[in-house]
Amino acid sequence: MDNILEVKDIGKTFQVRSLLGRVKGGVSAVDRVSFSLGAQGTLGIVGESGCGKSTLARLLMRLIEPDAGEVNYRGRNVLDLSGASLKEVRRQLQMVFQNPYSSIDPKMSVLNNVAFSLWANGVSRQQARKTAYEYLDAVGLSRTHADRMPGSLSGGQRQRVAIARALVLKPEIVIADEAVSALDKSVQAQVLNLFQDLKKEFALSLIFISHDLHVVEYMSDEVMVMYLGRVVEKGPTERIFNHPAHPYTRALLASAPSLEVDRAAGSGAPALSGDLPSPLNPPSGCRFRTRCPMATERCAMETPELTAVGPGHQAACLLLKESLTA
Amino acid sequence: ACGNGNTAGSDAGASAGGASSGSGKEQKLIIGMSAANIPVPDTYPTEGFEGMRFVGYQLYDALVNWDLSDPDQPAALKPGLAESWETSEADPTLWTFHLRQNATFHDGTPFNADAVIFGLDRIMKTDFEYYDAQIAGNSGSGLRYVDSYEKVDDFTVTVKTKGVYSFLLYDLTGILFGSPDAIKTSGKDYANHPVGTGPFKFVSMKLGQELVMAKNESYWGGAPKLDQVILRPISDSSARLAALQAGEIDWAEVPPTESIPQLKNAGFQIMTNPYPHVWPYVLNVQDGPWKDVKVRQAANYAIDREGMSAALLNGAATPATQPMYSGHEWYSEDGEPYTYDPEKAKQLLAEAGYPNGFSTTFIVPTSGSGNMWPIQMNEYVQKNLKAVGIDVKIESIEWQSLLSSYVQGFPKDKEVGAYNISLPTISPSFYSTFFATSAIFPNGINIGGYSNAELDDLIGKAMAEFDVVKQSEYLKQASAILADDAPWIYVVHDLNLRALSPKVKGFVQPQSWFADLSTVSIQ
Amino acid sequence: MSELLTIDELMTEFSIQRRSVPAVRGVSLQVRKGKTLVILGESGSGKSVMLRSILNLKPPGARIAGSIKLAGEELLTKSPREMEQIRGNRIAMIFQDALSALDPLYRVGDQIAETIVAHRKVGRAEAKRQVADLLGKVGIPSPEERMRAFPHEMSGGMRQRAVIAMALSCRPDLLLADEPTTALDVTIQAQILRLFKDIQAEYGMSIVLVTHDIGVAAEMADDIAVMYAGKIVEYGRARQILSAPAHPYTVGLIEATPRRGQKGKLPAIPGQPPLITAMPEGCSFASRCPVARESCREGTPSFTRYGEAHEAACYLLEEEQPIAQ
Amino acid sequence: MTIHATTARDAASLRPISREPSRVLLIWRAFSRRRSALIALAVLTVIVFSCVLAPWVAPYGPSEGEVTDRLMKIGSAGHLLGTDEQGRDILSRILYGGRLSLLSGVLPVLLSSLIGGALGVIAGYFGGWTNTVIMRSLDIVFSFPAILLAIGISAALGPGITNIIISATVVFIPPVARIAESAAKEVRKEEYIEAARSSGAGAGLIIRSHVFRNIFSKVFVFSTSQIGVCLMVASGLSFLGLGVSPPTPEWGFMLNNLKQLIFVNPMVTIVPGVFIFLTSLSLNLVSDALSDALEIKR
Amino acid sequence: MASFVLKRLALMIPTLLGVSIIVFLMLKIVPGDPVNSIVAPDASEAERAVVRTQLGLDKPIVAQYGIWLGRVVQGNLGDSVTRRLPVTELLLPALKNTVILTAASAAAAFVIALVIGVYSAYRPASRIAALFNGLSLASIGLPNFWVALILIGIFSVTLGWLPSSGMSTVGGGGGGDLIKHLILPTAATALSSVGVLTRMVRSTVAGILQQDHIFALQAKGVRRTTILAHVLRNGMPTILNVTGLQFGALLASSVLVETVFSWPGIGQVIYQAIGQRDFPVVQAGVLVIAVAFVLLNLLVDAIHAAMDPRVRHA
Ligand SMILES: Nc1ncnc2c1ncn2[C@@H]1O[C@H](COP(=O)(O)OP(=O)(O)OP(=O)(O)O)[C@@H](O)[C@H]1O
Ligand SMILES: Nc1ncnc2c1ncn2[C@@H]1O[C@H](COP(=O)(O)OP(=O)(O)OP(=O)(O)O)[C@@H](O)[C@H]1O
Ligand SMILES: [Mg+2]
Ligand SMILES: [Mg+2]
Repeated sequence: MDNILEVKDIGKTFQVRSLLGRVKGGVSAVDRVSFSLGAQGTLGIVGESGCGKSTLARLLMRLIEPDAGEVNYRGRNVLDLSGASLKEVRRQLQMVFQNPYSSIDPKMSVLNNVAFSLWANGVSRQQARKTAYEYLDAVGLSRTHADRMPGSLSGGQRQRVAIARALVLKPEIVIADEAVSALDKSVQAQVLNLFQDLKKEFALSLIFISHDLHVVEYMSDEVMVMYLGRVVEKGPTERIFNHPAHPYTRALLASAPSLEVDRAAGSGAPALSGDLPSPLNPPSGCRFRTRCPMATERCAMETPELTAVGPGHQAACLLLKESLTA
Repeated sequence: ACGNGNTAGSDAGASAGGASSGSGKEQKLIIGMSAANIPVPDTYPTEGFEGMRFVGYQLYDALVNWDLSDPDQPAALKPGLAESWETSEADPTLWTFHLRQNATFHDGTPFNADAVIFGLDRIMKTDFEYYDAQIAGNSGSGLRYVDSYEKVDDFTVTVKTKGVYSFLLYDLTGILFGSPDAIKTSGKDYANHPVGTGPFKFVSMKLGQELVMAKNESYWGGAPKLDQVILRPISDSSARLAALQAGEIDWAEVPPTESIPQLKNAGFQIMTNPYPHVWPYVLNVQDGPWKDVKVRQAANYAIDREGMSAALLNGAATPATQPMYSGHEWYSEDGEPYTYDPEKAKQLLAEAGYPNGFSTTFIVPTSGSGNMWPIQMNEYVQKNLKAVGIDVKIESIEWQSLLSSYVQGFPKDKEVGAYNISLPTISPSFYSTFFATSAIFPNGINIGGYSNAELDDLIGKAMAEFDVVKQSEYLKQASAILADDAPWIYVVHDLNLRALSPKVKGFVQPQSWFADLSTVSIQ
Repeated sequence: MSELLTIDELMTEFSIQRRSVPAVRGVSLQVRKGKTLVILGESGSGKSVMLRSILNLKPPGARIAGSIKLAGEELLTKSPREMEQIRGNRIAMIFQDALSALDPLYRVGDQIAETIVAHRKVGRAEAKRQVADLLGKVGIPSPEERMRAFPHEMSGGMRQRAVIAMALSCRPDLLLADEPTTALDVTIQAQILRLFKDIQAEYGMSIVLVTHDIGVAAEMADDIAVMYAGKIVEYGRARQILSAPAHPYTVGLIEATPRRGQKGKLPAIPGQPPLITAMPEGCSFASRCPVARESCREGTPSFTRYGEAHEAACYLLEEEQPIAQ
Repeated sequence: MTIHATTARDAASLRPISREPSRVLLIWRAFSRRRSALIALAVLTVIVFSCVLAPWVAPYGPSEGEVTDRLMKIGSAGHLLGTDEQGRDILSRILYGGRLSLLSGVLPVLLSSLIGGALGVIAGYFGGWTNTVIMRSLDIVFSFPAILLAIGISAALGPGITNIIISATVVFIPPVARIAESAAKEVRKEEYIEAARSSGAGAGLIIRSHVFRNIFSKVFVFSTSQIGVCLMVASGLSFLGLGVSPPTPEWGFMLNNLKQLIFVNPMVTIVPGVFIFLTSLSLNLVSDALSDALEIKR
Repeated sequence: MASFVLKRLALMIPTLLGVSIIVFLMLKIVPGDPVNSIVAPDASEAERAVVRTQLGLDKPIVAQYGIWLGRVVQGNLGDSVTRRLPVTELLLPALKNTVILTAASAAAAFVIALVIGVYSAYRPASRIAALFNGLSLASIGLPNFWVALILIGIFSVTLGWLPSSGMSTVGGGGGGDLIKHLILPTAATALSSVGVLTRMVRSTVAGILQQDHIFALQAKGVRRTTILAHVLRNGMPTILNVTGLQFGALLASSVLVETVFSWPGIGQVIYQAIGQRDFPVVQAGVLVIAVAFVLLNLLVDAIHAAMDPRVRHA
């Protein structure tokens, strides 16, 4: 499996300004994140709210400009491109957003919402509509839906429209940023199935962002766990879920409620105490140390790097290194 | 009955007029002015002629005053702070004024030649310590012909004019004298503590609200009957009417003409009298259709002056066919008698080569003192002219803008046939400023460019003539020419409408802009 | 009597565009003393409306009918004054979104004290002390300081703790919690759920917990009521429902949730729930039900009882047809 | 392309939703549920139509009449609403005058909505410096109380209906721009804008096809509510003598002319006032109902 | 809090500068020469030129602006051309009078709107609310100068209850007298604001009543008065904000009402000064009003910040 997307050390710090426009500080939203995405593979990204998942997605799309790093799509650094060639590459990366109520334009018909992407790329109105019909069909929306305004669609249907809109440009990579989080469980399953089907149908590579561990596990081949803008662990799904290396990953898994009737809350590893620290002023060293049940003094001094803990499996924890070297 | 009104505690009046709020005790007159603010009581008050009327001539005197006692003839000049004057036979440009010896300022300082020189220096001598540029700007035109002046003795002053100029006395009515002491001590603040020689003394003022004046017991012309005169600025005519009807004021300047019958019925006194003032259109006679005297006469024949005066203005104006009104000594019986004769107008137009009429633009004011009800009146004229084929487009602008634009002459970039402007005609210099060839724009404000050698000659003669009767004769002839030549469309003379509460007694409506409050009393 | 709260044929109608639209359509339930009832259902199924109806909280124009008995006392006939005495005192409520449930302009401590002062005859100082106690109890560090914070100055988990402290302030018999963890991250959710368990153990109160997350239900519930389109479709002991669901909807819901290690296709429930303004005839689930028949589109299925405390409303169960899993 | 994913079948079995009525019809339904709004709309329609059709429906010409017939009472034979100070039929003048009055109420709002809307959208969409420059400049204009600004502009440009329209337009730009700006800012945050950007659409296209559409109803509702206000500002300016040239009738101008008569012949004076009032009330009622129908909270 | 206000003040400076430039330029493009309102109509060009120089009108525009601004910053607003008084002496009393009238109107409008608005938000379906809604809409549609005249006609001329003009009885004064004179102008001025404010209060309060924390309050079992207090406090920033804007509108519309009631306020002074091309007065007057408006908004912001911790800490 060859990689079609290689991301190297990408980072973004948002400047926070005061009323008078002075820079008060920076939110390190994404910090030196690297990963690669195999052709037709699915990379799952999990993490708590505010850990930089969406920012990462937007950086890949160049919806916001990164401070550092590279995004290599089929060997070309997207960040170096501009103008027509950027537009060309951008078509290959499309995104499906979280909120079904804001992800499609409520004042445009369903069909035009989908066709818009094509107009923006210079396709004639007529042709765009025709193509849009086909894609709506592909996501399971009939012609009767096509002429309606989104107001009368349910959340699940809206997400289908959003997916159709992303696909209509024939991208190679689709980034789904919490695309099912807002949906009801019964509908969520429909959309997850749709993703699976379309992925095969269109030979897509998928970056699947979610805070729901079960969903990520179900969807992904590889998983990347983020905490406060940094990658703490990544590797094949099975390994991550069955042999989590990083204390944070373990805590996440333990916290997720399961369907096993008799498992009492927090009966696995101890649930994490405390809250996420402010990203404006992240902890020194290992960012997780303030909530880590095993943290030592060293964790405050040194920033852990990702190190291999198994085949294709890396984690960023000083304690692991110790246990490995020991 | 008025006589004992002055004495405090007249119990006879109290029972009779309980409702008239102790008028027997206090002689207080409240005047609703049409100005939006109270006039600043310096020696040249603000708010135009209304300021002069209610503040200037109440607080101050000029060397020469207006005689406002006879309602049956136009106000004449009478001695003011100067008891008498003469010009020398040898040098008609040298005037000698003999000052009144019994006049004192309200602050007790005497009035004398020094005060006159001080007052004149204040507006003539730019390097004088108390020179006041603004007062000078305001009164400048009154001293335009004055070349120099000099104190002869404590009560004699001489003035030298720049040429033979018999109109000087009229000009001097606008130069008022304040107490040099007061001006020196108050400095810039003088307007808040004005001191004159007039029949009333300044008491207090609240900007925008009221100005209170009190009787000057020791007025050289005899103390007025009123104890207090209070001025209130009420610019909106309906509001003035309401205040009068509600009893908040005793005297309302120009109430809505429409209210005359109603006010009369309610017992209010409606005061009207002709006075030297005219409401005309100043025509552009230099080019365009108005160059032709026939066209100008036609327009003058086309206007239904009676309809406007009687119906539209409810009798608050009289028809005007020349600058002066019938009854004024400068009015001429020989001038063209402009009746309402549309047929004749059409005929004249046809003769002039405009059988189908023409169109033109008039610039008119939207309001302004002396303009009465300008928009309505202009609409009326517009309709009259339209009836004979003259299609008038009215461009209405605000009064001050109109004045600004008037003195800049007729616009060059567009056709304007006339300016509608209301003008006082109290001084004979009126003839020279508006009609003399020498005053044609840009040398003066004869902006229409009217020129008539015969008229110029008559004006010259009048200016050099010191005999009032002969002078009037020249001016009368000038009036006749102005009627025949019709450089203006004469429309109406305003009648100086005012309404007085029934309890105001003794007021005589003079044939003048000004008003004598010293005879007024409250019953 | 082991039931603390008994709801019978509860019906809540809104007036939408001058039409009376029922959002809760005849719900009957019991809440056992000291136990947790979880109400499970999709968005819009009427969970929140039902919960608010228990406290007789309704927008203008809404109508509540049926019977709600708290320890035998009928609540629906009580006067507004009497209800004020019950709310926050005997029954407390926790709202879905802790941020919007707190008044942003008041200090958190003052908002908690408000409840105490409303129901207990205590002075300000005493109320303050109690607030600090409560905040400590729900696990907020340095409560003395934290009570002076404004809601926006607290993190999501902290706010939810504060809201819980507020609900506990009068030691209610019954705690109504409307999706108290939906807006929170999993790690925080785990903390809060544990807190619920701890306080229940300490205070012995009954809890009604609303959620759409079966995982949460599995962790928390003694009893479960599954709600669909304004009705309870299945009700019973948690263990029974989760291990052997009876109603096709419950079955679908459980299966549509991905489990650990699950691959392949998810058995999704097709379609979506009906709108309350356009309720179909018959069983409201019929149009999405994989085993529905023509007859399901008429009438209303009644409850069929399973064992000791498990019932479900489905025609097929009435006919004792096994439901294919 | 023929794909038949299984999920497509799932979706096909979605509960069929009957084809619902168009948006316009829905809005109309919600709107017409209010009786007051319907009445107001009817009144407005009658006023607007009879004014537009004045030459055909007015009993007299706008400047016809003899001064001898002046100030006839309301209900006089042949003069339903009486005659004015020149003896002209008031009803006819109201109808003719309505054309300018309505124009001076509608046109500035229309123009300011276009200009202010565009400025607001640009400021709101681009944010940053663009926003600062545009919005701060408008703040400056907004710092001048509206009527004063209008008086100032009218005084500067001279009287006349064109100048009233210009000054009223200037006066109404900042509030519209504010509405548009805040709406555009909101819209800017929506995910469909990001989606559009990621599909490669430029700012121009996004503004044209997404932003305008989505702020339209807010601006529209605000604007309709401003027509009444604008009518009043315009007539206020006319009232101060900054308006039309005679003999052209216009309501504020008529009111100004007849003002002198208010304590003499009040009924005649009241007519133009009543028309200004009726029109602006109807406009407000309509706009109010419209905003509810469009489900916009103000 | 103090730093909040200071920062806001700093942000106002560009706005104020812009305002001053507009004020200055506005008068420059007004046709008509201020000289004309000083000299006699028949004055010669030479006479005019003298006055023009005295007024500094012969300098280049930028220099005129610089000189003007420099003096303004020092509090010297110049002298009135036509009234020969320092502008401050003319404007400050007038401003005070306008503020009295405007504040009375704003306060009246605010109180009435609050009561009616809150009532109709609580009882949206009631007949009284519908009536109030109709009335407030109607009041928005009433031209206030026209209402002013009608009020005078009824209450002064016909009934004789209240004075028709001015702000004090001649020679009189005192609080009672002022209040008597205030009633009609206040009513005429406040009218349209009552409508706008009522509707705004209603929609704001209705919005707050929908919010979860109000439900939460109810669920806590606190008194209804306590809930009302929460509702009002939450609504107050919005309500005050709009009241502040209305205050500006009232300030502006005072021109019309002041004329009708001969209220010696700044509107009249400015209007008259525009007519007379009294540049210094117009410039200063408009500047003063604009600054007052900006400061008012600052005040509203400050109150908002004082009431809302989220804003304060932003
Ligand atoms: N435009 C921005 N300006 C400043 N800070 C930002 C901006 N966008 C995001 N952030 C901050 O960056 C951090 C990461 O945000 P991001 O939205 O990427 O998180 P996330 O993992 O997607 O969270 P969620 O699960 O809530 O969507 C957060 O602390 C957020 O506040
Ligand atoms: N005030 C109201 N007026 C009209 N309809 C309402 C009102 N409140 C709720 N509804 C409707 O009642 C139905 C049930 O709503 P409810 O909030 O109880 O759902 P829920 O099960 O709590 O959903 P969620 O999981 O999204 O919170 C919904 O269709 C909702 O639109
Ligand atoms: Mg995100
Ligand atoms: Mg809910």
